Amino acid sequence: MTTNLIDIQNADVIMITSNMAENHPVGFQWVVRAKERGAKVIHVDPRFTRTSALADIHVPLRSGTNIAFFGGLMAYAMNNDKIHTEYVAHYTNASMLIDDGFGFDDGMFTGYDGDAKRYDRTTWRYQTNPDGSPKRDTTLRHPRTVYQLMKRHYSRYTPEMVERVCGIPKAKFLQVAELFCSTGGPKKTKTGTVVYALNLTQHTNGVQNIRALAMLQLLLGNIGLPGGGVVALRGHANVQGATDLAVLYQDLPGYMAMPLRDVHPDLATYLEKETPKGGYWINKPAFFISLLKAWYGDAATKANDFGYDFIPKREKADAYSQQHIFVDMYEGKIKGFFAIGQNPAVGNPNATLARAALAKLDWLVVKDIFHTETAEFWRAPGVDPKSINTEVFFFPAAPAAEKNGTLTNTMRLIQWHNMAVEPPGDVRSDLHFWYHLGKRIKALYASSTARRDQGIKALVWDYPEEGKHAEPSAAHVLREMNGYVWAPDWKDRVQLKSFGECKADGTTAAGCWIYTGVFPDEKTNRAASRQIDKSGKDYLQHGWGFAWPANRRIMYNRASADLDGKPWIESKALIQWDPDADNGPGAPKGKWVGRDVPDYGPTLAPRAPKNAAGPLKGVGGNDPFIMRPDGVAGLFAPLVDGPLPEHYEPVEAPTRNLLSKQQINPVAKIWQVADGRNEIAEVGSSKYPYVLTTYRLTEHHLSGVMSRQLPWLAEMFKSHFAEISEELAKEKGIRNGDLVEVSTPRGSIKLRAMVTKRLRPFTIDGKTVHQIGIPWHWGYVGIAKGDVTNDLVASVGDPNVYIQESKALLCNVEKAAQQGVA
Amino acid sequence: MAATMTQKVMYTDTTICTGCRACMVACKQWNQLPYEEPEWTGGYGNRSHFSDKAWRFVRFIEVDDPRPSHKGEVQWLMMSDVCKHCQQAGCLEACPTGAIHRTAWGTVDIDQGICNGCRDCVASCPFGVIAFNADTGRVNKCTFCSDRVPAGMPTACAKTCPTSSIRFGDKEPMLEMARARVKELKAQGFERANLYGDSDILGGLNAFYVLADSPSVYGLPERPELPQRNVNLDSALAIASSVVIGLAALVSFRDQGAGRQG
Amino acid sequence: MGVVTANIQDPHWGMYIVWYFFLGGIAGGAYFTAAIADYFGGPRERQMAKIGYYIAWPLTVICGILLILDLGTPSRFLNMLREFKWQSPMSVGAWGLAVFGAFATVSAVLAYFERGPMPVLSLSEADRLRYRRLVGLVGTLAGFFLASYTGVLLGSTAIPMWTESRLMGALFLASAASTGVASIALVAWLRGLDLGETWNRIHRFDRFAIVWEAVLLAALLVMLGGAAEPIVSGRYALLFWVGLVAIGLVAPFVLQLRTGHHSGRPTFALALPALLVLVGGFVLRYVVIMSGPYHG
Amino acid sequence: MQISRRGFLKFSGATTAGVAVGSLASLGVDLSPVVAYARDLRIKNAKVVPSVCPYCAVGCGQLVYVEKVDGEDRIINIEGDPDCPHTLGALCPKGSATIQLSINERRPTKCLYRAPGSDRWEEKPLDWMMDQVAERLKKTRDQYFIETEKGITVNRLDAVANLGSACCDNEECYIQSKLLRTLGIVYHEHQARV
Repeated sequence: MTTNLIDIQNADVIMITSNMAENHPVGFQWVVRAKERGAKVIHVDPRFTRTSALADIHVPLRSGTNIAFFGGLMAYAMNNDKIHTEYVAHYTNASMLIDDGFGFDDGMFTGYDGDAKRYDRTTWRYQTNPDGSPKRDTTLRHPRTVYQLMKRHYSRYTPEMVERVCGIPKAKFLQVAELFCSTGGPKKTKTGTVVYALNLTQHTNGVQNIRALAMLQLLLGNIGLPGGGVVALRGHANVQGATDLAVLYQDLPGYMAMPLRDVHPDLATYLEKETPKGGYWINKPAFFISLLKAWYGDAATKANDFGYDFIPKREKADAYSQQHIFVDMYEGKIKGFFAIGQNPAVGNPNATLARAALAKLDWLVVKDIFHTETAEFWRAPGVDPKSINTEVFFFPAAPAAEKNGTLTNTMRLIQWHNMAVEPPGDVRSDLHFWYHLGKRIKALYASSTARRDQGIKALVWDYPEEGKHAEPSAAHVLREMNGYVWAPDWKDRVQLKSFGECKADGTTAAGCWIYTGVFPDEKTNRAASRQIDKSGKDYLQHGWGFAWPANRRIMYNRASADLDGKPWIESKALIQWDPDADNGPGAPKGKWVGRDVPDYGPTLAPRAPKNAAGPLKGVGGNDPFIMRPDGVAGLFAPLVDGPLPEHYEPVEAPTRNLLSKQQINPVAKIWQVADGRNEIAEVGSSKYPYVLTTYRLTEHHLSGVMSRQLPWLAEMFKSHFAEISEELAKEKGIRNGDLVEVSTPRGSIKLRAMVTKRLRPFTIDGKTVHQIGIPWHWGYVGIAKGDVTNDLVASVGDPNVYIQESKALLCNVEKAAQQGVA
Repeated sequence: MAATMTQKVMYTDTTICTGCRACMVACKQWNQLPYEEPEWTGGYGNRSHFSDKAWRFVRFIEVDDPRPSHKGEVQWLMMSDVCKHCQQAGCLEACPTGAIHRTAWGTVDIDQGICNGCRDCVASCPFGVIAFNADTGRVNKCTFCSDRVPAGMPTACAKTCPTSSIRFGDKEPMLEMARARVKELKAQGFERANLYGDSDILGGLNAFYVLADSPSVYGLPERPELPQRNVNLDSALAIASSVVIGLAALVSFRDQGAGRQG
Repeated sequence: MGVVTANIQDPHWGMYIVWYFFLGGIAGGAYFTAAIADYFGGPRERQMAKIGYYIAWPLTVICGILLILDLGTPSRFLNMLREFKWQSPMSVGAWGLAVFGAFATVSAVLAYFERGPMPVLSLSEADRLRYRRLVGLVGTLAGFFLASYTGVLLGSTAIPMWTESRLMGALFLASAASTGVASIALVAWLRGLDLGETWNRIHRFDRFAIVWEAVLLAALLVMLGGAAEPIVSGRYALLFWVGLVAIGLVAPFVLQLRTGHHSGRPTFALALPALLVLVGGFVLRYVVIMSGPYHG
Repeated sequence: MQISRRGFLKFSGATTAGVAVGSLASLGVDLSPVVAYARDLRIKNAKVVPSVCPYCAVGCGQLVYVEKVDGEDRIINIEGDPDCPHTLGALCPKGSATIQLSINERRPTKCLYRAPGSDRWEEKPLDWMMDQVAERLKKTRDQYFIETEKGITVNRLDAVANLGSACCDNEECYIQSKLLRTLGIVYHEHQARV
């Protein structure tokens, strides 16, 4: 998230698109505080949820039509003088001119290659000046400006169209548009924030959904200001951290690309391709080589590309994601599998495929706090254990209270937790597992002279062991992530204080450059800091934990001030330029001061020309988005599926696309899986006529391992259920509490019907469309047991990140034989 | 310490309750209450009664939005129900042993060492709060965290409540807050918003509520009364009946022939 | 889903309590009937009074045992006597039972040692009779209390059917009188005692008690209105109309009228209405206790 | 109305429904007034350890209360940390139940092994398990490792996949990335998307 939960209280309008009250209840208190201060809350959700109950306006929207809705809002803002003109003109690329070759026609952007099902993106670029800089018209009038292109693009997203596509009555849409866009305008006086979670991401246009809402926020000038920003809510305790530390197929720690064979054959090419010409990422070589140094130490030398080849190279970009794993596993490509704190037998889309794939493994290692469906897949209902030859190793895992370490929360806040007690029996931390596995592997390869094994031998694996279980020191791992001046021994390693100290010459080691500063000297663990300011001056509480980067609590905060460095809104000041600030003898006066760590060159004056060199090369005095090569936010951004978000229907939809003849995202990923394990319902299917959306509940946690095994939580929601409108229930003769069978082309599940007036049918293009909702926490192990909702979900994905479409699919529901109702 | 304490209350603003049920779990956690088989309520609730193992539970109520401005829309009311710690407490009056007592900070608690399990309190609570515990043969209910409060800690439920729907504090300021909140809600169109538990109800509830709609919508009695109000009248009528029967017996058995002897 | 209903907890008062209410009523009723007859009646009534005392004393003991069984642990009954709470019928009742027990004991002892040598106290036979009748007269009040307080106790709960019924104590008293006298009649029949003219007095009194009970019951149902649903038309309706109204009130009344004047040794025709009255008294307690907490 | 013992004595002899009061003190009943009842704070001797809720990503500060029970440290209470600025001491139901992650009879505390075709788990020593996994990993790596493709060093192992976890600590994530990437593993994911 760009902002901070605490800061939500400063918003004047809050648009929640997730189910925040249910899934992030404690964070939701800041929405309640904002309401108490007079803020209005809009909740956009297909269902009326516990979030809707506390909202001023509930906007029911058919699942899978978010871009139509956001597009409609953008069109409303642009057509009704609601954009924050100066912000848009100077802080975004709205004023850039786009190549004349770029165009859009009936749902397709230029450059589509129908055979390869991909876009050639060469025309999706700026027109450039002779010096290579983009051509710009800050009046935004030039027809080739991004702004004018956007205006044309979204002119089709009229309130009437929004009503037809999303099922939101026009009057309600206009009410919402007027309310939310009241936070914009040339003379902006308010701020608004937008909250999202997997409601937007789990679609075949998931990334474009997020882009759309970010663009709306940019048009209204809401990014970087108190009470503004984008609130991204993550589901697990450490989704943010696991992503930062790149337990992800496409990344290395600190958001650096995992090398691709054909693009990055060697270090020089990697750095050349991956390092932009401007913006803060020009320092990537320092971060990347520091990473290699942290991993391979003295074995990482200039002569061997700092051990670049010790890291594998991906064969191609379209591979290795979670969904790829199970398709490939099912095809027999994968022999061994670790599921460490994850339960794909329940959590994976198309979970029947996932369980069938597990049966094809030679060996499976599961580590979790409780027994999981994944660990027990060989004796799942209907499975004959004798037929399964997979060896399974189950290791009991320790919860946070039984180990030291850090978790990075949804606002990038790194917080340390202490081991309160030793874990019981043979329970160990995952750190213990990986560390001791690494030690064993290193021992097994100790005598190898093969080239391919040299990385293992070089691997720096020197974390001190503590206590009776030889637990590796988490503090030392964190110190390595923070980085230090390279030395072979811990006693000689001097911690880096900021990532600015990272070097590209092999003298520094840093395991995750964005975390630098969390452990600035060997005695100071800022993640464990628990200082609070009670004076009210530091409302963002910089003394509590450490937020990456550089303990910054609100990102892009330079954008909270105008072109002269003064706050856009006096009451919403965050940082501002103090022209008289003394920077020491000989240095020019002036610096950024205020309530947060400036996300900017601390002495880079407003209106200063672009830096020609230095760590902020290419960034000038009015370029608040310093990670971008051009310093401005990208309204126009060439993703693999288009530079502007465009509405397409979900892969399974009850209606044709009303906005263009292109039914679905033309580059969406749809896996071909053997044995008919990924059948897709046709558009407007009569066999599967209802929209299905899946979601979570407050009282359970993801695949249920950490909730369905806990008596107090299992007791809260024991029976698996499907929420069904009264109208549909009447049509199908279903009563509240009946056992029903919900089916999709992938499978069917039985569960209880919860008939409720909180779900209502939509009117889509004049036709009634029913929608049902099913939470997905249940499985066959635990106190609370039930069928696996993800058995219904298809193996389809967003083309940028391969996230599945579990928020919008088609299903059928029928009353089942009333036996065994739990 | 306890003797000098001011009156403590819990003020629950149901209009900011998200029904997350953290209060239920926190109560179970602090008071170490075990699992109990839930019931299917047809909605998100997992029970519709208090029990010896559930001293708090959240009621989920789906209704038509009470605001005229939201006519035709659904509203989902949630309310975390608990012992009201009445100023005039039926359970306390009924208790023959003195196990149920008023604490120094004004709440009603049960001394498990004294309770003998007669269950008169169970029948005497107009809110159905007290429940019989078959394992101990005694009765249980919310203690108002009578171990935490004297130590200066808020009740476990109030402390954990994410939105501060449940607040713990001194009576007067809390009541002020609640009254102001009712005004606010009325201004927002909740015409039937009310403070449930001011001095008009059982002399004042020490766990009081701001409701968006009428009490009965939440399953609360509109005008609960102290059950023991009946004792005097019922006794008088019983005495009258005794007199009638006594006279009848006298007339029936009077020794008319011999007159009174000895 | 929709508007939820008010919830009142079930106190789980089961058969121990039903029997306690029933037997406590008999004890109280038998005692006060006996004591009044003893004091105001002639010598023939003294024999009947002795039966009443002999019934009251063991039943009191059984009542105590029932309460202890209901509480689970014997020592817990003593907790009832830690305090005396005027507004708590449970508290007053516990004390009342203890007090009644004292009277019943003294009366039973004095009845037993009516004639002949008496241990410990050396009272003359005449004194014994005088004290017995005086103790009985005062103890009558305790008998009235025991016979009726259980109804007052129900009325002071929050259970809708009970809390709306102002006449439960009065009704229980009437029922206690008729079951008390019926039990005396039954014991007399079992022992084949010739009570002579007293039989007619017993019948007169019993008929009156039945009528009075019926009047109170009718008044109660009117007062309860809809709250009486469980017993008049709901789950317990059959038991109520057949077990109580038909068998417990109408039948014994009619039978007694048909029996007419009687004296001398008892016959089964005398015992039958008594038996029916006892059935009715039990059904009354059972139906009232069970139906109160019953929801729809 | 609560009657004190003094008040009660005043009522002696009075009746409404016929109670005459004799002395029951002779029965050995303790009639002393109820003593003021105060329960002990069960955490008053506990050690307090700062922690972080392991459920969602709000990252609520927690306080873990630890007490020695039978000579061993045992968690006796977990509640929100009132100082935590973004949560102010609150926890949701999951956070409030955190103690049952540790204190839970359903919790396995031994390593389990399931042989091919078997219908049951077998308890195994931790060291044996670690050795077995290291051996399997090496064997699979040695058999399926790809050193070069199209003349480019790729050092890749396609035959082993890892699903790490957003439930793991940063340190755990970091060293698994470090180890597994070095072994050549490219199927390396966590549940950011599911």
